Amino acid sequence: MDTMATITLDSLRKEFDNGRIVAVDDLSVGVEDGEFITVVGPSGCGKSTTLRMVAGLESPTSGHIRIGDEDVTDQHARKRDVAMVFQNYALYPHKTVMENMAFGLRMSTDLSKEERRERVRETAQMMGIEDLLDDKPDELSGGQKQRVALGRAIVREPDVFLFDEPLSNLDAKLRTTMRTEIQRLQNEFGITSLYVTHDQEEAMTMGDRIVILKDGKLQQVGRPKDVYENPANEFVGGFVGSPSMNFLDVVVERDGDRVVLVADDGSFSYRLSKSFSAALRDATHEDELRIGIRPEDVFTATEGSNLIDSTVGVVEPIGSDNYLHLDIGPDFIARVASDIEPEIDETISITFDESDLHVFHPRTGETLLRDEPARRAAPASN
Amino acid sequence: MDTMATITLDSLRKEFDNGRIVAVDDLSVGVEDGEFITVVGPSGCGKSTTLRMVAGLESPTSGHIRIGDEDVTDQHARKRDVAMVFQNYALYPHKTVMENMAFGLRMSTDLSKEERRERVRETAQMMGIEDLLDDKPDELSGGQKQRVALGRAIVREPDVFLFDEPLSNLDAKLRTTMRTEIQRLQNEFGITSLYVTHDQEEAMTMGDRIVILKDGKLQQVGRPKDVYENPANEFVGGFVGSPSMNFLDVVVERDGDRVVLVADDGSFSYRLSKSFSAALRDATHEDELRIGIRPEDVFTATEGSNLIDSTVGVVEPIGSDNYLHLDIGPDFIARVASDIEPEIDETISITFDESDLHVFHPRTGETLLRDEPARRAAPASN
Amino acid sequence: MSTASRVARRVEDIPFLDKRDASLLFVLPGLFVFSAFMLFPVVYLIGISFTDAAPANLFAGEGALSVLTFGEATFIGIKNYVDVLFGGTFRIVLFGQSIATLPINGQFWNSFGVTWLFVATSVALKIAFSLGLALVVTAERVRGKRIMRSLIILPMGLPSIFTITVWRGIFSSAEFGLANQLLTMFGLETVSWLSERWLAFAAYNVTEMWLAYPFMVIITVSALQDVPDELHEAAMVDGASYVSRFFHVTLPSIKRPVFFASILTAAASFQQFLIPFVFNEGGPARQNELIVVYGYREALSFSEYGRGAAISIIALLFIGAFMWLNVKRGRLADGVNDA
Amino acid sequence: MSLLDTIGRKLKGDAETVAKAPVEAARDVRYTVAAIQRGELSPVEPLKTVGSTLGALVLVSLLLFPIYWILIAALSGTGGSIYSSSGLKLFPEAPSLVPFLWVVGDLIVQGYDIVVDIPITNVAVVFSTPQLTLLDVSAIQPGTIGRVAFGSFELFPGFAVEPVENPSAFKSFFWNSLTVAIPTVIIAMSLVVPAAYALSRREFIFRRKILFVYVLLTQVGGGLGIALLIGLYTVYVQLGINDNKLALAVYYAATAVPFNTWLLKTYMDGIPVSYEEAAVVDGAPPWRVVVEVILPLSTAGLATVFIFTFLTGWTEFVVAQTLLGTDNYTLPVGLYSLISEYSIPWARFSAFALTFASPIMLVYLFAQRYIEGGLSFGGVEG
Amino acid sequence: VGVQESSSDGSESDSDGSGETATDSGTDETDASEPAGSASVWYQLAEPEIPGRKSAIEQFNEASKHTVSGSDISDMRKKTTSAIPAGQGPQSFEWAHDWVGDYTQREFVVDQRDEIDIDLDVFTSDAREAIQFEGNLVGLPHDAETVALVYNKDIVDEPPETVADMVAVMEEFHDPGNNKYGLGMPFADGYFLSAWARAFDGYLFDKDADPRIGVALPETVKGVQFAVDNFVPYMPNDPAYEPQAAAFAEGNAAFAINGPWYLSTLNEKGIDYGVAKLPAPEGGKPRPYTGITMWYFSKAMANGGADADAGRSFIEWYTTNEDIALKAAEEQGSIPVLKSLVDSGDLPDTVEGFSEAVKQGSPMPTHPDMRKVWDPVKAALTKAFNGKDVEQAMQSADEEIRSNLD
Ligand SMILES: Nc1ncnc2c1ncn2[C@@H]1O[C@H](COP(=O)(O)OP(=O)(O)OP(=O)(O)O)[C@@H](O)[C@H]1O
Ligand SMILES: Nc1ncnc2c1ncn2[C@@H]1O[C@H](COP(=O)(O)OP(=O)(O)OP(=O)(O)O)[C@@H](O)[C@H]1O
Ligand SMILES: [Mg+2]
Ligand SMILES: [Mg+2]
Repeated sequence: MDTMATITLDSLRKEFDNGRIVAVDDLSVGVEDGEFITVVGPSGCGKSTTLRMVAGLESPTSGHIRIGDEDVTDQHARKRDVAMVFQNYALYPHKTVMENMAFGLRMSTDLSKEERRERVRETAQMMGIEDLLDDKPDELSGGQKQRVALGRAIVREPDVFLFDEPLSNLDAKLRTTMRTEIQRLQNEFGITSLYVTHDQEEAMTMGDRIVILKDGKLQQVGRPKDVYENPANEFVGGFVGSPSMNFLDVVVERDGDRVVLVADDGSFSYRLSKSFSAALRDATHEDELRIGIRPEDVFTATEGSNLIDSTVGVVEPIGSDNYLHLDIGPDFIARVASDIEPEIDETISITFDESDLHVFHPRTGETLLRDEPARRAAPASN
Repeated sequence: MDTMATITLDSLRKEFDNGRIVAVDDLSVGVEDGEFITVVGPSGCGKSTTLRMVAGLESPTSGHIRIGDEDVTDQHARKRDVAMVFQNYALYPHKTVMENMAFGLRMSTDLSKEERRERVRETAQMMGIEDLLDDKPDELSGGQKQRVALGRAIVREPDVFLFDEPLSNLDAKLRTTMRTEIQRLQNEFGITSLYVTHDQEEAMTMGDRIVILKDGKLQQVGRPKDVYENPANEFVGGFVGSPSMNFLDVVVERDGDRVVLVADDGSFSYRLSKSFSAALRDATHEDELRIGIRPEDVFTATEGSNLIDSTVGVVEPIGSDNYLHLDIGPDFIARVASDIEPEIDETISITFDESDLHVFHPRTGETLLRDEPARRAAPASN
Repeated sequence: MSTASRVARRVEDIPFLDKRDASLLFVLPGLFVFSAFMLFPVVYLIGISFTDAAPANLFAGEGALSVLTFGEATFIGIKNYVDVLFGGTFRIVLFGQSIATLPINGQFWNSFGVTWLFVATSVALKIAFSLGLALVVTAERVRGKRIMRSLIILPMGLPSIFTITVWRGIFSSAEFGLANQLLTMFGLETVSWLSERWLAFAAYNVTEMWLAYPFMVIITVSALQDVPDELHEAAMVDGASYVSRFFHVTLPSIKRPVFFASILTAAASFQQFLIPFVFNEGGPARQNELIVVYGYREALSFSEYGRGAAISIIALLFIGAFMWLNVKRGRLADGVNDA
Repeated sequence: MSLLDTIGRKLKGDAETVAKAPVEAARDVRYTVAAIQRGELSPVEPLKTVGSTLGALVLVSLLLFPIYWILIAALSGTGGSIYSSSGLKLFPEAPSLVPFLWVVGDLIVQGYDIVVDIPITNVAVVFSTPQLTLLDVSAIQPGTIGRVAFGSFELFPGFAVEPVENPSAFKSFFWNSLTVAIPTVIIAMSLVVPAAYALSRREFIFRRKILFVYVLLTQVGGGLGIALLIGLYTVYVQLGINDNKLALAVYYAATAVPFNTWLLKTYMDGIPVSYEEAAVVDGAPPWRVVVEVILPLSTAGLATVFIFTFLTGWTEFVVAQTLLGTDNYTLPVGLYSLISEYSIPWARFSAFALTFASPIMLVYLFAQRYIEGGLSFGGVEG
Repeated sequence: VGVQESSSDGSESDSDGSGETATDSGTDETDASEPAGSASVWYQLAEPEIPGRKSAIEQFNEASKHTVSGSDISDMRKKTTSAIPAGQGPQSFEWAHDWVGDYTQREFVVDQRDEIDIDLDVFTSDAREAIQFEGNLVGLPHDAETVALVYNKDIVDEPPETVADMVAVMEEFHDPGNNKYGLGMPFADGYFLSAWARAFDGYLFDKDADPRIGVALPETVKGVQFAVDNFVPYMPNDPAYEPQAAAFAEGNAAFAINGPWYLSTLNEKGIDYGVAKLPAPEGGKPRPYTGITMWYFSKAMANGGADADAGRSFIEWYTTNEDIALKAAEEQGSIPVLKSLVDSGDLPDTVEGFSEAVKQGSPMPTHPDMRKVWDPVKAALTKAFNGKDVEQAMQSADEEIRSNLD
C-alpha cells in the first residue's frame, strides 16, 4: 500500500426508523495507517452499523468519514477501496472459489483474466487453499470458507480491511487458529483494519487498540492492556476480561486518615492505605462507592490484614485454574490456581491487593481514580 | 425424582448412509443418577448423534441404551421420560411461552389445564420469565429464549435431561451467565443430564464428568480435572484446555541414567530427572516421542537448568495474562503474567517443570506415562 | 388412526416393504385420485386415437361397459396419426416463390411450429417482464412496495375467460381500440392487430404475459427476498455496479426458482387455449392455431374425435418430453429431495 | 382454533400497519425534511426515492389499467362498453350502479315461521322472523343504496341508481361455484396435506419416483384439461356423472394434486426438523405432532394451497362449461353465458366479472405475503 | 279436466284463428289421456331477451299438462355437439336454421314430419324451406332475421335507395380523426356480407350449382370487391362485430348494417334510428342471407314418449303463437314467419324494414358442407378488409374449403 490509509470517524451518528433508533451516537475515532483496531461491545451496540458506514453500506445521518485524506462520507461503497469479511462469509454460492476471489479484481481493476487468475493463485497459495480453487463454497468446511473469505478480501490489496465478526460462526478451536492467521496476515500486509467482534477476548488479543461501544456511544479507546487495567468506567471494567470483574457496593467510612470500605451489608470491611485514601478523598466526596476487583487479583490467604471470609458456592475447574464462586457479592468469582479446590459450602478467606482495586462512581459508573501510575508506584505502602 | 435415572450406553454404534458413515462407534458410557455429564469433541464427532439416540430420535445400529433399569433401545422417543434442549431452542413459534412450556405436560401427563398452568407458572417464576408467558418466541431475546427452552424442559420434571449445545447461539457474556444458571438448576434438581458442547471450557466447567469423543470413538471419560491433568492421549491433551497444549517432537537421547529430550531440529534439549527417566524407560522403548506442555506451565526464566531460548512472535494480551507465541514449535504458546511483555522478535528464555510434561507415543498418540502420582510425588528430584 | 395403523401393520407383512414404507399410504390416495381422473382419460384418449371415433359412434352402446369398447367406434390403427402428421401437402413458400412441396400435413405442422414459437416468445417475455417488475417492487428506493405487490397480483383473481375477452377488445383493430389509441397517442399509425398474423401473435403474447405475470412475479419476488443482503453488500464492497450485481449476484441466486416457474409457465403457454380461441380462433386463417386449439377444433368442431385425440396425444407426448427434459436437466425433483 | 387465531392476528397486524402507514409516512417526511434543513442530507436523495416510487406507481397503474378500464365500462350504465368509438374516457360520463345492482340482485332474507308446539295443550306458538330486506333491486330508489347499513348516509353519491327488473342469476351461479369450490378445497386438502407431509418427512419406497412424477405433472395436469376434455367428457357421460358438481369437484381436486402436493412439500421442507423432534421428545404422538406443530407452521403453505385449489374450482371455465348443465352453471360459465352470439353486454359482463372476482382479489390483497411465502420455492434452491 | 281448462284459458288469451291452431293441437293430444311429460329446451339469448322467453315458457306450463324447463346455454354449438350425442341433450333447442343440414347428418336432430299436428303452411315459404333437409322436418321456425340498413335519423333524413346515395352521405359524415364514421358493419362475417357477395349473381355455396363452392367465382369476387370499395373506407378499422356495432350505437356512425338483435342495444343507448331495406348497388341487387330461428327437434325426441310430446307441443304452441311473435317483433325487432302476421301490416316500422330486407334475401343454405365455408370466408374477408387482394383472398379460401371437404 503506498497511500496512507488512515480512517477518521468524525462525530458519526446513525439513526434508524426516522430517528427512533440511534444506532451510533457521536462517534469519533481515528485509526492510524496499518493499525488493527478491534471494535467490541454488547449485541446491538452499533458495531456493525459503524463498520457498515465505513464500508459505505449505510450512510451516516451526520458526521464524516475520511479514509486517508479523502472524505468518503458520500461516496458509494463500490468506489471506496475497502474489503470486507462478513460474518456468514457471504461467498457467492454459485461461483467457484477462484471466481469468488477474482470477482473483486474483475470489478475494481482492469487486470486481464490471466493476471487475475495469477493473483488469485498467489493469494490462495499463501492461504493454503490452492487446492480448493475449483470448488463451490458449499463443498467447503467452515474453516475453509473463512479462509476463502479472507483470501477474497486480501487478493484485492485494499486500503482498508473491515471484518464483521468473521469468526463467530466457527467453533472454539478453529476460532483460535483463524485468529492467529488473521493476525499473521495483518502483520504481513500491514493493512489498516477495523475488526468487529462481540468477544472481548478476541478484541483484546487481536487489536493494536480496542474500541468499546455501548448503546452506540464510545466508552473507551486504547491499547488492550490499558483498557484492561484502566477501564474508563464500570461498563468497560465489567465487559473486558473473563471472567468478569467483580463489583461490590461499599460505604466509605473514615478511620483517621485512612479510609475503610465497608460492604453495604456489613459483611466485610477493607482498610485502604494512607496514600490510596488520600487519592480517593481527592477524587470524590461520595459516601458510597462501587469497587471492582478482577477474579485473578483475588487470592486466598490465611493471614494478613483485610481478610474477607466467604462461603464457596461452586468450584469450576477450567484446567489451568479453578474459578471459585463466592458469596461476597453477586457472581463474585475468584480465579485461583487449579490445586486450590475447596469443598462447596466451605468457608475460606480471601483478600486482594489495594493496587488492584478499581473505584467507580456509584451512580454514573465513571472510574474515580484514573491516574493509576502514582498509586501503583507505592503498592507496598499500606 | 424417585426413580434411579442412570443412563447406560452399551457398545452403541450408529451408521448412516448404509454404513458409509459411522457416526458413533462402539460407545460405552455409564451415567450415574443425578450426574451431569458433558460430551465434547470436534464437529462431526458424533456428539449429537449420541444424544439423539438417547432421546430416541435416532435408533442405534447396534448396542443398547438403558435408562434406569429399563432397556429403552427400541422404545419410541415419546415414551421415554427425557427432556431435551435444542441448539436453536426449537420453541414452537406459533405458541406462546405458556403454551410452549405446557405442551410437554399436555402430551405426557394428564394434568388438568389449570394444574398445567400452575406448574408452568411456578417454573417460570423460578426461571425469572413469568412476565414473558404471553409472548411469542420471536418477541424474545436470545437469553430469554434460552430460558424458556430450559423452562420447557424443566417443567416436565423428566428422568433425564439432554442438552445439545444449548448455549452456542448466545454471545460470550450471556453464555457465561446461562452456564451458571444451568449449573444452579442442575444442583437444585439433581436430574441426570447429558450435555453436548463443542466448547471444551463449557465441558470442563459444567461437567461432573466429561466424555470426549473423536470420530465417533470414545477417547476418555473422567472428571474434568483428571482429564485435564491426565489426558489419555494427544488428542485429548490438545483438545482440552485453552490455549491448547503445546506439542513438540523430540528425540530420546541417553546420558547415563538420565534421558535427554532433544528437539528434532536440535534447537533445544531438555534433561529429565532420574526417576522420570526411569519411568519413561519403563514405559517405552521408542527413540522418538511427542511431548506436550501446557501454556500455563511454561514460564520465563533467566537462570536454572533446561532453559530454552526462543524468539517471540506475537504477544497477545488477554488482560489477566499474556500469551506469548514462541518459535520453539508450531503454535507454541506460553501463558505468562500480564506484566511480562517482551517485544516482538525479542529472544527470551523459557522453561517448564518436568512434572508438567506429558509424553505421548509419536505415532499412536497414546499417553505413555499414565501413572502420574508417583512421578508427581517427586517433582523436585531432578 | 387405528385403522391406518392396522393397515400399516398389514403392509409390514409384505416382504419387500418395511415399516417406514407405510408412509406410502399417505401419498396413495392423492396418487390414486389423480390417476383416476387424469391418467385414465389419457389412456382413454390414446384408445380413441386409434379409432374412427365420432359423436355418432362413440356414445353408442349401453352402460358403463361400453366405455371400454369406445362405443361402436372401429379400430383403424394408426391412420389418425398418419393423417395428422402426413395427410395433405405443405408448400414451403419463400419470397412468394413456392420452393418445395412436402407430403405432410401443413395445418398440423404449422400449428406445431407456432405453438413452440409461442412458448419460446411468451416465456421469454414473461420472464423478462416479471423479473423487471419484481425488481421494481422490491427496489430499496420504492416506497409502498407491499401494497404494490398486493395490487399487481390482482389479475390472477379475474376469470381468464373474462380477461381474455377484455384483451380481445384492447387489441381491436378499430381506430378506437385501446391498443390503437395508444399508438395514436404516440403519433403512430393504427394497425389491424388480429388480422395480421404476427401482430395477432404479438397480441397473444402480451395477453399471455398479463395473465401469467402475477404468478411469476410472486415467485420472483420471494426468490429475490431470499437472496442474502450480505451477498449484495459483498459485491458492492467488491466494487460491483448495480448491473454487475444483477448479473453476478441476483440472477444466479434466483435462477432456480425462476427457472422452475418458467417451466411451469412454459407448459401453460404450450397448452394455451382460450387466448387464440377467443381472439380470432387461432387466426387469421388458422395461421396461429396453437396445438390445443387445433386438436379441439378437429375434435369438437368437425366431430373427428379420433383425429382430435391423436392430435392431443401427440401434443401430450411433446409437452411431456419437454417437461421431462427440464425436470431432469434442472434436477427439480432431485433438488427438492436433497433439501 | 389456533390457526384461525393466528390468521386473525396477522390480519389485525396488517390492518394496523395499513392504518398507521400515513402517520409513518408523515413522520418519514418530517424527518427527511428536518435532515435536509440541517444540511445533513442532500435533497437529491429523497428526490430519488420519490422518483422511483412514482415510476413504480406508473408501472403498476399501467398494469392495472385494464381492470380500471373495465370498471369504467361497468360503471357507465347498461350501455357501457369497452369498445367506445368516442375515444378513451378515464371517468364514466354518467356513472351508474345499475349493472352492479343487476348483478347482485335482491338481497332478501326470507321470513320464516317457527312453530313451537306447547306440549299437552293444544296451543302452538308461532314466531315469525321478519323478512330482512337488505336490497330490493326492483324497488330501489335513487340515493338509497347504503341506507340500510348507514342510515341516511348515501354511500355512492353521484351514481345513478334505478330499479332493476330481472336481475341476473348471479346468486345461483355463486351458490354453484361455492358448492363446487368448497368440496374441491376439502377433497384436495385432504389428499394433498398428508401426501405433502409424508413426502417431506418420511422415507419410503417409490418416494423419489412419485416426487418426480409430481414435479413432471405439476403444470401438465392443469392445462391438459382441455386436451383431455374429450376423453374426460366421454368417460363422465358414460358413467352418468357429467352434470354433477361433486364429480367436477373431485376432478378439480385431482388436477390440483401434483402441483399443490409438491408446493406444500417444498414448503414443509423448510420447517426445521427440530420442532418436530422437540414435540416428539415432549411426548407427542405422531398425529399430534402434525396437528400441533407441522400444520400451524405450514400456515403460509396451506394458505397458498387453499387459495390455489379454491381458485381452481372458482374460476375454471372450459371443463365446467362442458360438463355442467345449466342448472349447475358456475360463475365463469354464467359469466360467459352473458355473451350472446354477436354481442357482449359489456357493462353487465364487467360488473358480473368484477363482482365475481372481488372476493378473490380481497383475499389476494390480504394473503399476498402468505402466497409469497408459500411460493418461495426455498427447497428448490440447491 | 283441469288441463283442458287451462289450455282453453290459453286459447282465450289468444285473439284469433292462428292461436286456435295451437290450442287444437294441444287438445288433440290430451284427448288420448297420455301421460304428462317434461321437456327441457335450450336457447342462447342476449340478456334482454331472456325474461320474455321465461315468461313464455311459464305461460305454456300453466296452460299445458306438460312441463317445459328452459335453460340459457353459454355456448350452444359446443354444448349441443357434446351433449346430444352423449344422450344428455334437451328435447329441443333454439338456433338459426343453418345447422339443419349438418345436425341432421350428424343425427343430432330428428325428423318429426309425421308427428306434428300443425300445418306448415302457416309459415312463410322461406321458413318452410329452411326447416327441412333432404325431406326431413327437423324443427319449426319462429322468426326470421337478416341484416338491413339501420340509419341514424339525426344524421340521415331519408334512407338511401342506392349504394351511391349512401356513399355520398357517408363521404360527408366520415371523419375518423373525430370519431365519426360512415358505416358500422361486421365486415368479416360472411353472413353480414352475403348481401353484397351475392349482389352480382355470385354465391358462396349452392348445393345445386356447379361448382358448389362459389367463393372464388368472378361474380362473387366482384361483389366482395364492391363492398370493399364502397364501404370499407367509411368503417372503423376492426372488421369484428363489437367495434362496428359500437360506432353506430354511440351515435358516431351514419349507418349500420345489422340485424334485429341490434335494436335492443340501440334502444338502450337512446339512438333515434330507422330501419330500411338494403340499398341497391349499381348493376346488382343486394341478396342477404336470412336466418330462420327455429326450435329444433333434438335427438331426445327420437323415441317418442311423453317427454317428446311435451317438447313437441311446446314447439308447436310457441311457433304458432301470434302473441309471442308479435311481442318479439315489438320488443326485439324479430321478424315473424307466421304468414298471418307478415301479411297483417301490424308490424312496427323497424320490423317492417327488416321484413323487407328478408324479402330481398334468401335463407342460408342448410347443407352440412356450408359449415366448412364460413371460416375460410371469414379469413378471406378479413384479408379483403385489410386491403389484401380480394381475388387472391377468395381464391385461397376456395382452396381451403375444397381441401376441408375432401
Ligand atoms: N437496518 C436497520 N433498521 C433499523 N434498525 C437497525 C438497522 N440496523 C441496525 N439497527 C439497530 O441499530 C442498533 C445497532 O445495530 P448493530 O447491528 O450495529 O449492532 P451490533 O453491535 O452489530 O450487534 P450484534 O453484535 O448483534 O451484531 C440495534 O439496535 C439495531 O436494532
Ligand atoms: N442424518 C444423517 N445422515 C447422514 N449422516 C449423518 C446424519 N446425521 C449425522 N451424520 C453424520 O454423522 C457424523 C456425526 O454427526 P453429529 O451430528 O453427531 O456430529 P456432532 O458431533 O454433533 O457435530 P457438531 O458439533 O457439528 O454438531 C457426521 O459425520 C455427520 O455427517
Ligand atoms: Mg453486528
Ligand atoms: Mg451436533
